Amino acid sequence: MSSTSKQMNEKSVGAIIEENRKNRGSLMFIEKLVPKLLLLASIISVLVTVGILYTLLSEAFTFFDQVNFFSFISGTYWNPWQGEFGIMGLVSGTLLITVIAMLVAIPIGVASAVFLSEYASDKWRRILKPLLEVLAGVPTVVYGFFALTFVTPVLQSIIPRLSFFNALSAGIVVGIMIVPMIASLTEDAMSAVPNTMRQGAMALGATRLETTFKVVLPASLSGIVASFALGISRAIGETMIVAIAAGATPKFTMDPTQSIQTMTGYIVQVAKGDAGFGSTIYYSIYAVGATLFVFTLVMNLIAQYISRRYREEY
Amino acid sequence: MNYVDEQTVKTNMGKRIVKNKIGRWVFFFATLIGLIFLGALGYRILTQGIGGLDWQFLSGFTSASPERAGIKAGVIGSLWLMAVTAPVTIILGVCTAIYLEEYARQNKLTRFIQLNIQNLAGVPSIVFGLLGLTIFVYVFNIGEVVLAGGLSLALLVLPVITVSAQEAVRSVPQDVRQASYALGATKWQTVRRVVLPAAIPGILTGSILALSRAIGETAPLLIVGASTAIFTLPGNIMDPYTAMPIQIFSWTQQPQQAFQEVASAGIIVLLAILLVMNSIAVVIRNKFSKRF
Amino acid sequence: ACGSSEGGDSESDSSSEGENTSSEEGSSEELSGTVQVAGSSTVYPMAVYIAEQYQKEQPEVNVTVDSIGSGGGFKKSTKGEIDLSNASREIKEEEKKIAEENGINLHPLELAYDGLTVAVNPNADFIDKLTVSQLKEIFLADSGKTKWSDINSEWPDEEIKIYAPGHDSGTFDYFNEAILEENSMREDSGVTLSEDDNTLVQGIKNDEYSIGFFGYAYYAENKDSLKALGIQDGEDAEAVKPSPETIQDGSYTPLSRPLYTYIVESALEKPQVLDYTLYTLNNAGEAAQEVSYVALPDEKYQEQIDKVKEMAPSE
Amino acid sequence: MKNLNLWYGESQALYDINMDIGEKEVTAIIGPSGCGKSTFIKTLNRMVEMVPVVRTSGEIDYRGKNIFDDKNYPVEDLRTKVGMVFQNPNPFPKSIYENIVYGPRIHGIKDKKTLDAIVEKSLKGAALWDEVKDRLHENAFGLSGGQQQRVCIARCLAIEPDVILMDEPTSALDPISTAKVEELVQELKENYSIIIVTHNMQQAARISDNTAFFLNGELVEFANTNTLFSTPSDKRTEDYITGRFG
Amino acid sequence: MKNLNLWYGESQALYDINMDIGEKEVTAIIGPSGCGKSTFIKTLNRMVEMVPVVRTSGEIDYRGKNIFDDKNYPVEDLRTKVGMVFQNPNPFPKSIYENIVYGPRIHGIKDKKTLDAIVEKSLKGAALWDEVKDRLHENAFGLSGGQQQRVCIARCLAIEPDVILMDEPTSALDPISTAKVEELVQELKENYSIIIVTHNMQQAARISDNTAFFLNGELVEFANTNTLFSTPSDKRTEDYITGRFG
Ligand SMILES: Nc1ncnc2c1ncn2[C@@H]1O[C@H](COP(=O)(O)OP(=O)(O)OP(=O)(O)O)[C@@H](O)[C@H]1O
Ligand SMILES: Nc1ncnc2c1ncn2[C@@H]1O[C@H](COP(=O)(O)OP(=O)(O)OP(=O)(O)O)[C@@H](O)[C@H]1O
Ligand SMILES: [Mg+2]
Ligand SMILES: [Mg+2]
Ligand SMILES: O=P([O-])([O-])[O-]
Repeated sequence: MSSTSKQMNEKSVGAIIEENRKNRGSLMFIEKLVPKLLLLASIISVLVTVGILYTLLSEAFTFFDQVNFFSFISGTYWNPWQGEFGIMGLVSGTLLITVIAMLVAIPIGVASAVFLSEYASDKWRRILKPLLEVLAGVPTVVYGFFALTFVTPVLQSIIPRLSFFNALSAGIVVGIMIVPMIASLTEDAMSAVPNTMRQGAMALGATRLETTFKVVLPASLSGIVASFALGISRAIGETMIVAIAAGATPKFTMDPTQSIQTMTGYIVQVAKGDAGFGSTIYYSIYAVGATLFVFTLVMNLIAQYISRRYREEY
Repeated sequence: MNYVDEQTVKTNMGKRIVKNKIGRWVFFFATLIGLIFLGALGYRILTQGIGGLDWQFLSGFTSASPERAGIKAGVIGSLWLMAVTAPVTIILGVCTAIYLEEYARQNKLTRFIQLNIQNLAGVPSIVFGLLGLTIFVYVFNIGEVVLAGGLSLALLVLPVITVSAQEAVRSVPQDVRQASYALGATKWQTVRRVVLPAAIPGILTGSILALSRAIGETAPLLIVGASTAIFTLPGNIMDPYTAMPIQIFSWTQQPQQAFQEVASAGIIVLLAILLVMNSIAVVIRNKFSKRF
Repeated sequence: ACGSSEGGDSESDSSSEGENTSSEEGSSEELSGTVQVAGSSTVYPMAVYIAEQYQKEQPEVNVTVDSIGSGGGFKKSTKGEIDLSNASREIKEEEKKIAEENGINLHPLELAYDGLTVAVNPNADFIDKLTVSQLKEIFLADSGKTKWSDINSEWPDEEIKIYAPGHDSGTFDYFNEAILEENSMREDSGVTLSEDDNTLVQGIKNDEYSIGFFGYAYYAENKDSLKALGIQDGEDAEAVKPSPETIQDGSYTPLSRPLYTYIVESALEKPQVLDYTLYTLNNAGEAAQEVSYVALPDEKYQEQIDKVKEMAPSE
Repeated sequence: MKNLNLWYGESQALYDINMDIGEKEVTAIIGPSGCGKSTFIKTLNRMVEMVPVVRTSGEIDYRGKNIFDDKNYPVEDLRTKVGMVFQNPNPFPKSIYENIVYGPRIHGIKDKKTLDAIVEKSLKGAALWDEVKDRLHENAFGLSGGQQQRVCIARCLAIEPDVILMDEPTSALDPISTAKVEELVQELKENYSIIIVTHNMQQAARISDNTAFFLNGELVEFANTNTLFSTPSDKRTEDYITGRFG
Repeated sequence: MKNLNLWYGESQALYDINMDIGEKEVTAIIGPSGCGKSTFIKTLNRMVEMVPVVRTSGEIDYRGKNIFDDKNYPVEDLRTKVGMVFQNPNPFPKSIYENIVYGPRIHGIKDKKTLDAIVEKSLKGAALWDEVKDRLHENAFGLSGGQQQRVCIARCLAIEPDVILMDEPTSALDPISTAKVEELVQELKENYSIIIVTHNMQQAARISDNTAFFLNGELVEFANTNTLFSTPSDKRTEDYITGRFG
């Protein structure tokens, strides 16, 4: 039995293959079908964007039937329950958070990147880098809780007039959350600078510091700036930290000790469970969402433009 | 004739060297700030939450009283969400990655899809919440159930998974593709039997990291209507649900001081789960990194 | 059957009878399905307590409770999106109209009494009580008084920081009606509005010159870190602090109020909703005490139980 | 094959190649680096078309069919008949067994017995059976370079092609593995036509029946190996084999 | 320099080098690839220490000071005195002007007039002034390879070092640029001591006064260039310069 089967094989593998080839129609059909299915899957990500635009715009248009567009974009007083929809009242809160966050994230992020890429030995790098990455993986609700129950009390002991909900604490924590992102993108940009460039400077008697500031950083500037743009976009879109720790008082102010409200904070406040269809306030979260989307989109596009346009060529 | 004055150079030298030393320490401490922060966060949450972390907490539902409150509904709810999110997003992400890396020609459409994915990655998560609320909860009328939450999270992490799957597929050497073609394999056979299996560790690693992001997301779930107090576990994807971060968030909103400790205990559980997920990802990455 | 026996039993004999009958009806058939409860944050602690207890009776019924403010609850119940809508005020005319348009009938059930509590930072030694008119001055939008010294010249020359419930909140509406007589409240940068009562509690606790108000339960949970003010209803009246006694005997005015849950009548067709509603009424007294509200007289619960049974479609 | 021309984008890599390759013989292709050897051999199973900018003209007839004629001769069919072994061993990241049965499987053979038989036969054919028969289910990456290369050869044998193309199959191997593979080539020519690219003239002389010398994309000379090495008819061939350039 | 030894981690790259290098002379370093030429020359300004695993022993005295003595002789100081030009031109991605003034600036020269003067002088010194004087503020990356290399030389001259180290400065350049740089070296030796690594023995013969021959990390022979090339005293040197190996 086995010998016959073996014999069969010996004369047949080629023949079987020949045989099978005849009914290959289905195989060829799959071959044609698969790319179309895959294309379909990729189109879905485009559809997501379309969905976002559709959602935000259609509801926002309804909103603008009820609220004047220009008073929306230019108004500084946001009090939806009194029919006051001046988005600048929220935008200022968002910007305040973003500014504070970037004041924290840029120096710490860049300094960490400089240390890791220019000063740290391999050993230190291997320890510090994953630790910094852990910082990026902490859920924002945890950061928010920490901001409110730890950072704010600490800050209050330094600045007594700090109100309990304030932009400062939330902004700082948002900044810390962004540090790993800026650090790793900046480090990528810096390590793309060829070593010969560093050697050129060091051979002239430059110290590490001078080499870093006068040669490496300028040469990797576009990558670094792109990372700032992405960081800003993250700060603008950050939600839980500000919803928990920054308060819920829309306010056109740049005073970080005050309670404020950001665009994201407002959306959460309104949408939390009771975003019933219908009212002007319900539609307003989409108008705010659209504004938020535009802000972050612009920052993302700037980041992409910079890193494409000024991709370093050595 | 000499423009470079020996003496100034000499005097400057000392200052410059000191500056360099200072710089070194400044950068070092700046790096530490992030870590100190991390340490404070860890310490704070551990000391505040460890006391509340017992079996009762792990196996109980939330409650009006902090002593009885537990995170079971959150953990199981999060798992249910992942049961929706993971297959949807991994299938879509991997298909997109294969299309872009293996099939797509360099044309306008491809570039557009690629650009689109990059931009989606930067859209704030709360906007995905609005998307989910409108499309899933209202337009498709699914309601505030696991399916709606899971799909919203799936769309949220889709760009992340797509990009990492693209990298994984790209890192499969051309060599083995050629070997397959040389045996008379068709393109799809090659992709399915050679490229995909070889890319799977990379895809898995990326997916786990993306899912661990999804599992910590709060804002979109708040918007698509996860419940805060729920006393049964979802039995299918059309049931109402809660999730770990939502549960934690709702505890932080309770006025009793003791609930802050409950929230901390919840955070410990969440972080522990994230840690496990990340470790799995790292193990997979290390185990398979030396393959080619 | 009844889990914690300390509070409820003695003073709710008749209701525990009622409970027995109803739970017999209920548990004879293992119920399943969902019951969605949402609305007032004031009622929330009670509602969670009830849901939590109920789960022991009917583990297969999926009860969710969300704290989204009375207004938030009505937004959903008037569209039939939920089954029970907790409220710390009565339904408004506009809301009724929406419900009618949607063919929804909402029926109020009283659950307990609450004394809306006005609280300040415990370190605010200068203040112990306020008259209703002072309260009005503090909270009124166009009173022009934003400092403590504007109210009473002996008080500190500091900005008043206000922490008040948000617009979806019944507490906000009730305060507006009872104190401000429907004039609008201050909403400038000194005011934090939030649906989350913890935000208010934490705010007042940490800001020395702050004032705010919320349901009594939230004060009761934080007696150490808040100071409740006595309210003087009229120039010559006695200042009364909120407490279960003063709320019950009606001396804490004008801020005592009933707490409700509004049942969507059509939802009673679902056996689990009916069962849950009856269970709620049977246990509201116990739940109220558990979270420091004041229970209604037992007859009142029984009346409502009968009413609900009447409304329920005959089986 | 007739008037084969091939371009990478604008630059032509093969010029008017005409040659006839015999069955069951070993044909060696030699020539300096960049002369088009790899390009040529990859044209024979149309692997060269994986570079998107490639254009070809001319004809290659295999058993009476033009291999460029997509309609009548699907490229997958061609590649089933014309196997290939690459410069660097490129086993799949799977077990040895899975490596070998990959080809038969994609061609629709599912029967476990048949597959087992194929594995044994192919590995024996590649002179590897004795070394690996006890570890068929270990990952092929665990083998030495020479063993990996023989797995690749076995993988190629498993679908029983008529022709085997080899592009510098030993250049990544140590001398002992090289000797083994050379020996194998000698055995294989009993059943297969083999075309082998090599940098190593000694190797070409040792194992091939005919040799083709390429230079700058042209076929300079194609003759019996002995003839070509002893009495090259072209000056350039002579220069090359005496080490004057390359 | 005395008993210079150098290790990369475990493997020793330089063995017991002893030599004296004269002032205002051109010293060429020749030797086969991998013999340690680059390592040696980089040791002279301690650039070799940028590789973290490097260890050195022995002494290099420069004008009476041991350059390894960090306390008394900061490495930045050393590098100010001992300039270096690399194999591949590595201008900074800045304007030509900025490239040249980089060195003076870090050494604290801020006066615009002085800087202008330095730029002119250095570029003249690097025989580049005429070619670029009208485009000083253009990016140095826009220059040809040879021009870039001369910018690097000018950059090095700007801080007026005593010694200039050059590691195969012409190997990346075309013949014309190479000739220019060689010419320049001849001029520079009027004012500077130059140590130049080269693969090209003709170049060493053409431009250097003394030549050192390295082999496997050892200094085999160090002598007057003419002597070394005409009558090498070591067999290995002879083998090397007659092309017997390497
Ligand atoms: N993918 C490609 N795109 C463009 N040109 C290519 C490509 N591959 C090869 N070439 C060019 O085609 C010519 C022939 O290359 P080929 O690889 O066939 O040479 P070879 O003889 O195999 O060299 P070697 O001995 O180094 O393998 C070379 O000039 C090469 O630059
Ligand atoms: N960074 C390094 N780490 C470890 N070993 C190194 C390193 N750089 C060089 N080596 C080793 O040191 C030895 C000398 O290298 P070096 O670069 O000095 O040679 P070279 O004479 O300059 O060669 P070439 O002419 O190719 O430039 C070599 O064996 C090399 O492998
Ligand atoms: Mg080749
Ligand atoms: Mg070298
Ligand atoms: O949350 P409320 O009870 O104030 O509606």
